[in-house]
Amino acid sequence: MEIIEEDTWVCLEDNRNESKIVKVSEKKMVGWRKHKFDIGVILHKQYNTFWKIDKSNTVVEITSDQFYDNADLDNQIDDANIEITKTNKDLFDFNDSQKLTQEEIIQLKQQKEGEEIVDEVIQNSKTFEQKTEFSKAKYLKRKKEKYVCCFMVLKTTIDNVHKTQFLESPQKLNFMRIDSLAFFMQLSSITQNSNILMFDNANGVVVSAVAERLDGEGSISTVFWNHSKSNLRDYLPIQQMNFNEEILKSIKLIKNLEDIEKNQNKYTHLLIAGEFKFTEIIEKYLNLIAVGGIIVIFSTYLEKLHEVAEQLLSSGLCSKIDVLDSFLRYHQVLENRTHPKVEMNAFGGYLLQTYKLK
Amino acid sequence: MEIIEEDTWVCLEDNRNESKIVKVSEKKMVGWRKHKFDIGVILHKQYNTFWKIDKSNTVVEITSDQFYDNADLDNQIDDANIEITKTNKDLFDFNDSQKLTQEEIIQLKQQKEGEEIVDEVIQNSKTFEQKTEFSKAKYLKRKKEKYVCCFMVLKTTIDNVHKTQFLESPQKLNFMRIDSLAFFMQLSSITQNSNILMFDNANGVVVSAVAERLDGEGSISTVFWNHSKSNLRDYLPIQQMNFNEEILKSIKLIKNLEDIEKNQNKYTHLLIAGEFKFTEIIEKYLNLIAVGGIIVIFSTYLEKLHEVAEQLLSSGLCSKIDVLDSFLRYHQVLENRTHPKVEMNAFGGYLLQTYKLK
Amino acid sequence: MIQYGDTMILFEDGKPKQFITVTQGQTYQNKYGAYHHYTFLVKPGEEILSKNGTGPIYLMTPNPHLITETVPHKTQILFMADISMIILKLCLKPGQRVIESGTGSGSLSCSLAAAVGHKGRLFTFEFNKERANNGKELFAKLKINQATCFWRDVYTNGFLKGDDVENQGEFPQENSVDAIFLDLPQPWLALDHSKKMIKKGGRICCFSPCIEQVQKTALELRQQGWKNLETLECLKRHFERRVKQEQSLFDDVQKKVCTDQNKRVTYSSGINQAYGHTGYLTFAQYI
Amino acid sequence: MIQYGDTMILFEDGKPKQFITVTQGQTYQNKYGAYHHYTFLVKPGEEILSKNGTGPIYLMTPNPHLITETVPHKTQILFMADISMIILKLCLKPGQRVIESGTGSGSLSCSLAAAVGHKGRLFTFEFNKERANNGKELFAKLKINQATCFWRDVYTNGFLKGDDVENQGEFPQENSVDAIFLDLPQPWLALDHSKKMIKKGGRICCFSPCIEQVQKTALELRQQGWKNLETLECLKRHFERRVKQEQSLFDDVQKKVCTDQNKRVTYSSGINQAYGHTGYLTFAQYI
Repeated sequence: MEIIEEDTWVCLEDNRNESKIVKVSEKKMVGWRKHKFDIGVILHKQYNTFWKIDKSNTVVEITSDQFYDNADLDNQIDDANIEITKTNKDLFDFNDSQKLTQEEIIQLKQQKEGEEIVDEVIQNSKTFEQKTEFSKAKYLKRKKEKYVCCFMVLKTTIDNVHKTQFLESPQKLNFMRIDSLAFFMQLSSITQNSNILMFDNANGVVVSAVAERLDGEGSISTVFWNHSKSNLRDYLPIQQMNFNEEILKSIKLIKNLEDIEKNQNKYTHLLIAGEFKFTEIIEKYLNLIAVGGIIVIFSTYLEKLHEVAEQLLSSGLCSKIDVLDSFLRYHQVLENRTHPKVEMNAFGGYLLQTYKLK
Repeated sequence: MEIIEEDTWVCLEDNRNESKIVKVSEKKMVGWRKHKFDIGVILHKQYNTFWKIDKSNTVVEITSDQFYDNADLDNQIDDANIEITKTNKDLFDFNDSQKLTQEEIIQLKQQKEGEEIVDEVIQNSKTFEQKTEFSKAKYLKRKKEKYVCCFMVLKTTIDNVHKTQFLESPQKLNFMRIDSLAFFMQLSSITQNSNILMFDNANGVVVSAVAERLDGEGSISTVFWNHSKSNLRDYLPIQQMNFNEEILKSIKLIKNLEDIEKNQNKYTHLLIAGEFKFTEIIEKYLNLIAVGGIIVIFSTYLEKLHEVAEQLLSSGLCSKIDVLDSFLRYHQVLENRTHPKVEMNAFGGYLLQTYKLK
Repeated sequence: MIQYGDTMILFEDGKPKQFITVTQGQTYQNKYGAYHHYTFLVKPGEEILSKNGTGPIYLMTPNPHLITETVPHKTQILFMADISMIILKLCLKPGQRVIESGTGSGSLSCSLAAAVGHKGRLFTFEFNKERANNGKELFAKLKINQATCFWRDVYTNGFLKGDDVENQGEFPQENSVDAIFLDLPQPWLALDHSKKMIKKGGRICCFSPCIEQVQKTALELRQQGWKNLETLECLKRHFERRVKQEQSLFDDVQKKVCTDQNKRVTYSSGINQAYGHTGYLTFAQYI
Repeated sequence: MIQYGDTMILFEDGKPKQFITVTQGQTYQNKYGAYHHYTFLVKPGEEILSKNGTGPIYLMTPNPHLITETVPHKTQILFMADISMIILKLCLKPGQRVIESGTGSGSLSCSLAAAVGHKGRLFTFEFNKERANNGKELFAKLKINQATCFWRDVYTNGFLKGDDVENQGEFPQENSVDAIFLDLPQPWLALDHSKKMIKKGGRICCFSPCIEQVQKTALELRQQGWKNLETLECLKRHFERRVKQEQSLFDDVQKKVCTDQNKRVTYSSGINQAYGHTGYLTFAQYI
């Protein structure tokens, strides 16, 4: 059983399916969902455990059943009696007439536990009793989700580091959706001893994914957009991955662009994640890429990829230039209520991949 | 009961879900699926009937059951015993080792009826007996689809006229997928007394859809790409719709571009379907569009729509310029085998819509 | 020219905002100030300024697409992508007769009514009384005379004229309608009634959010002998333009020389918020 | 430098065509002529010409992405979109231990093996004997030493070492694997066995083409107490460049003046052929 050690970053995933990544240490205060609590409590405990923030803002351990009782996540069997309603509209209808004012609810929050607030809110709903059993169950889950704050503690992974960053601000990651990151990695085909030249404008998330795969057995020369002022520590995702020294050492931060050319060996990969001036990079550095090397570029703009595709093609050094995007949708799989999820990220960006030949 | 009259265009939809649109008249020979047959046989018969081409190339009426017995269309209950196989691969595995050579099969075709050929082909399959019951049933349907030629007779509609043209050559319709056509119509909001200026580069399919909706109560000034040499009769889709005189009269073919400006009233709609030089059209004709008028443009190229969007915006005469595309997928809905269809048209084009304001 | 009594769609900040019935003596108020209704008696689409001379608004003639974007809805409604496919794949033409159930917000009803035109007829049935009344009001307000809205439980009572005296107006006859649209949680319970109403060659469409509903519907349609079944889904995605200044990596470092300083490029990008699902559309033909 | 005995991927006409094992004394023949294998002893990616000095081919080092595009497959295989998501969402890292069933063409196996690296292990099980042998040969040829392929019916026999003597090599231990991938028609029949093998915190992914399979799998996963279920589908679409000459409507008419004659514009357009469906991926975590 692995234990949460001092100064490790962990991912907290809450009953609304939102997440926060924090560094755990003794008496470390954390602010989340309008609570301020000491996350140090989970130190030396196991991963994959469940916790609740009680009314005194103390973090206490709960069972997984208690956690899921307060979550309307799709990974639960919803055992409410489903009456199929007379119109489809009701399936998505969660309107409520609430007698409590916003101020009263704020007051309640300061005095009571999440579950007690939910009780009060329900007692003060004018429409609750008129709802079908299905709607009632759904309403209850929603209110619990809102007023009860509990979370599970997971190890950080590229998946949840990306998710946390992306939920906060997709712009910071150049709108690179998780499937685009997955495609980026697969198209890059990183292997042992890869010698990578990388331009990352996605806050270090892509560098982290590459570094994890490389596992210290190779090197990544990394240029960030604001390369003059940056330090590896400035990129939160890299910290959050809890990399060992070996991996951290494989990430060479390029502060002076002239250092790119000082590399002894040719680069096996040229990877660009985000809005750089691609044609400029290709012009300057294509000659530093080894024959047989791999080039992968992610961009929000199809036009920019086609511009660079033209440049690569006319260089005569590349064939099979693929430009692609992807479609990703999550599904709700529940008895009698299976359908693609209504919320969707409809735009994930575009990718270009090619090989350098000679 | 409506009867197929002389010189009416009808849609033949076959047991492979392909279609052909033909004009029916006495002793009219038609070539399809390597058969040549007299379609005049269906004259004065009812719509929505089923027919087979027998070995002497005669068209004979069959029942709907006989038709569906030879079709592997998804609208049939597949009552084969489904053994779930040991690997998912077999669900899509239709390889066959056939003892008959291609020449032998061609000979067979000249001598025998479709069903008899299927029997021979099955007897000469080395792998047929090793197949699961499910695979056998599927194999049989596929062979019947291939060697038996039957069809149903439907009235022509915009849907099947588009489908027939699109199957033949998506390029001719500028890759305008059926949903883009549907969106185009909905965004155009054609009503009685609309006075439409239209540029159609989709072989008349879009003009037909607009004319059908207008139902003769308004006018459509239509410019085709090769406008100097064209005549309404040159556009097959317009003929295929069997329009009455009133509707045909509402379509004013512009042969001389100067006639566009001679219209007495302002146009209520500016509709452009396909690859014209949009900015040129807007520059020349935006002033001919009435205040409150609707502008809809379809293109294969997003860049072109954004170019014209910029132009419209800077004219100060348009607000709420929407640029959109759509995702369309068909599903197979069969017991224990429900999934989106594997074949997909992944690209349907882009649309722009806006209103002229003042 | 807009007249008193006309119901129009009000564009504010470049977007459709609400229905407005132009009424003598009334005033419309927004953040830009007040607008006398008598200033509304212009052509649709003409600029109307507030008393302060600011905040241009526009009154537009309601059309099916704008109605969908404007109609008040508390719950899930059918949006443009589904509506477009429904109209096209039901092969609606002017002069035809259509049944719809339920009416809901009336968003689809207006599009169906427009597709069959003033010579056609739309019979729309709604289980919820309040929504049925809303539908009636909407048709009256927008002068959609070809549409009639009935308050009824169609599972039990079907589409023919019955004992329910509150329902006024012309009912559809047996074997007389060209198309039927069902947005019901259990469409299979209304298929018997539908079969009674549909013409030979006519088409049906069932909208269902969940795949289990689609499976049951398809099974029942096949058992009843409907042909040419097709299930599809259609999603819409919007794009926006972004004007970017192309920045060189080298400019940034040296902070001295700055190449292409004024090079602004327009790019297009998808908007990442969109509906990932509304429902499945299942079409069939009665042959 | 390429050596005799290396298995490489041969690029012909700019596309990956097949695996080729560089062998002393052999010759490769295509439409451009003959190529002696001794001319293959260059760096990967270097141009190799036929004896006639035409038809440049290239030998590339096999990598997971190229293997997927090259591996011979008679049946449906897992493609890049699904593989990418599987690797990422199973959170695979170098050094981990993974179970796969079935092996199929080995296309996914190579990606899984690459993700766990030379310090990790892949145990892959295949029901079909021929495919199991193909898998073994593929791993040997490509020197993927961290992968072991077993011929076994996992519904009945699970993943632990058993009586089947034909299966050589190291088997996985109970509670020892970090991730499990199931591409089986009835994955729910292998979940009991999977639970036995998975570490606490480990992840599973089930691939199924049909939604009914997904429903049964999800039900069984929940009943067995797996957490954080997620079902998704991922499709890939390609784009191409088209160079167009912008033609004016007016040029065309008058056929005299031709404006912007040489204005060529590059546009990008989606390619309309694509897979509309491969399967659903269902992920869960064992907590």
